[in-house]
Amino acid sequence: MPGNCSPVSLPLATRLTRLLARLVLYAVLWSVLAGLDGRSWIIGLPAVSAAACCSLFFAPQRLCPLSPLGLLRFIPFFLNLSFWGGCDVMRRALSPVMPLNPGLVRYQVSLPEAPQQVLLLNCISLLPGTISADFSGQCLTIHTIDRDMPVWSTVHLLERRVAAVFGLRLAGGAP
Amino acid sequence: MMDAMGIFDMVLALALPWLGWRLLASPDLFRAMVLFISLGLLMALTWVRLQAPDVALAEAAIGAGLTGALFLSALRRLERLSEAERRLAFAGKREEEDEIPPERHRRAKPVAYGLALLLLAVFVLLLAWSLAQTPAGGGLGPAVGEQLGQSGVRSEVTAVLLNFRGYDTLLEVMVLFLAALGVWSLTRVRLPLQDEEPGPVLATLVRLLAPLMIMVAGYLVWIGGSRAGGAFQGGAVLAAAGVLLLLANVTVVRQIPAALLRWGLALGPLLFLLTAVVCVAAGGNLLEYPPQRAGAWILLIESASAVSIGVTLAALYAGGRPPEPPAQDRGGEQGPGRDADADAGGRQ
Amino acid sequence: MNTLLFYDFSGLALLAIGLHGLIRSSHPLRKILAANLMTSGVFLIMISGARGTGQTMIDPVPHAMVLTGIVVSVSTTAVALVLVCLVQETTNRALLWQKRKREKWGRTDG
Amino acid sequence: MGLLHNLGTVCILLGIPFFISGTIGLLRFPDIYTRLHALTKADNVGLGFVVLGLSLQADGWHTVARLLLIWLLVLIASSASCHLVARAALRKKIEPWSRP
Repeated sequence: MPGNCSPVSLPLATRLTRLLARLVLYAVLWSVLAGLDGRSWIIGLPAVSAAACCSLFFAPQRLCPLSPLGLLRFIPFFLNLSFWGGCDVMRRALSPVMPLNPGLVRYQVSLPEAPQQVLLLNCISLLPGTISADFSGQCLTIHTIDRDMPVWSTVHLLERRVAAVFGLRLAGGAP
Repeated sequence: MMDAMGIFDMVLALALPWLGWRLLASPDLFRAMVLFISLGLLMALTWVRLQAPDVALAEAAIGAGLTGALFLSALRRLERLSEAERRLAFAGKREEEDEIPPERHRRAKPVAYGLALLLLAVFVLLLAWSLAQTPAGGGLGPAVGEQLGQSGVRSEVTAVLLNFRGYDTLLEVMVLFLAALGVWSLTRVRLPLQDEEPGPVLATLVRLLAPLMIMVAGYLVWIGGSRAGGAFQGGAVLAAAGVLLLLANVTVVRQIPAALLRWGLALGPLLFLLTAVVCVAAGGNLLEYPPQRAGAWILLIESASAVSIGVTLAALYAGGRPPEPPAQDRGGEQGPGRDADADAGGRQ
Repeated sequence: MNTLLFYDFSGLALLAIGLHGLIRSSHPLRKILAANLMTSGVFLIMISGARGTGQTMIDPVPHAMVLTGIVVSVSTTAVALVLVCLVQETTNRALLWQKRKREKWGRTDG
Repeated sequence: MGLLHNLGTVCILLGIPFFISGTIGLLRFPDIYTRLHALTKADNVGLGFVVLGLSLQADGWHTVARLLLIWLLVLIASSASCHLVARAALRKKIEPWSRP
């Protein structure tokens, strides 16, 4: 939950680094939004610092470092899957007989931290044939549009990829 | 010209009243409100077609989004109340016959209907009359275009809002402030607004979006000087961030000191009023900025108003004054009244 | 020129429907919705007039007024909604429930 | 420039069928969950194509970055709201439709 933990207990150096990283990130974002006009920083500077402070305030206490290589490999994987997700829905919606066979599937998530889980949950909703419907404890309820699809193996593959984004290796195996 | 876009215009112009009719005729209030939100979005599309991008932004953010959220939360509150009442009735309390008898209702109908028709006819006549009175080729467009150079901004709408007709906007900010005062003096907000846990997805979404919304609000205020945007749109985005925080049941929101909220509420109106007074004191008219500094003044007022509008709209969504702090004793309770009085006194 | 007239009439129709609903509907929330429809209609007439008057130039004054109007209408709506909730709380009358029961057999304008 | 522009137009036109099929799915599908499928996925791909086409036609990195930001935000918002709607529906005990 955001805000439940205040970042007070972290050492000062870590907090400063995190603040600095956020300042740089939001400054880049501001220059994307407002262009390279120097005068825009009259508003930009307060906005960037407010956004950075707000973001730091809500940041989770434990760090979840990203792995750049994993992220780079995740993007094409995700784009490909979400494209096929769109095509799949288009086929079902336009076909006269509407091949639907929906149902609920449960899946045990082994990702440990909230940001990773949320990334998984959000990506599942864009995959072909699945949306994440509920999540409590480590148990994920998935609504699938076609029960004959290999839901479990797709989600498992996605989970390993998400873990790779955060530089983790999951112990893979059968359910 | 009249081909594709003309047909689009016609469909859009027909869809608006049709949606309005469906909305009022639907027996289910929840459905009516969803239809209202979609009507607001279609209105935003209409503003774009009518070359009013500023209005389109404001309509999409405030007219559709925020008003819809207000309606939905009010409906939820009413339903929760009536649920409690129903339980009470079933528990053995005899319900009283306080319903308006249907006969009286039916008898009142033709009168009301006739009155509506009469009012409508009068209005149509007035409108036709005033449209006929409008001088041909008139409008204030050319006049605004001429004076735009010395307004300090490059966007016509912002120039009208904050320079040429600044007193309108001043009064309007005051209306917003008064609305917040009214709501605050009526009830106290009951947090959390949601009964159930928000869940990790909503929590992460809020964490991600709240800083981005602050950035976008700043961008809208900045871009208001030259293109579509401004204090209202920026303030609406800030308010949306506030609504999101309230919905996600973030604990930080509950810990914001009430004094800070009050200052946020009053910042825009106070600064606006101060500017107006300073302008008069410097020998000009109300809100007649010095021409060289006009741009800076407008930017200052706009940023302050954006913050205030954001806080005000979020407070209106919360629907009451901040809850009592749990740790402190009654000292905090005296505060709001005194401060509000001071603000009201300062305005007169 | 034609398309402008569409929007004029559309705004007028919205206004009429809103007025009708404001008087005829029994539930306060529906009344507030109807009032919002009326303001939308007025805004539509104003903006469509702003485009119509000048052939080349848009009149920005009505745009600014409508912007102001949108904010004023949301604040009045908010106060009205809080008042409705308060009325229900203080009179302890299950407004929604009873009205809904009546609407089931009393509706003729749907 | 001309080639890129035409390529962009093709991409935008490619996006339209996705939007249309998403809307058709919204109207045809039987229950709230399957409708969420239609809305989230098809619209996301459609918007991706439109953003791709507009980026090909854009006149600088600046516009491209802004368009990508828009797409990313819509992606996050739509998938998150899809999850939230489905979650609320499940908690309200709305049974998913299943083929009889």
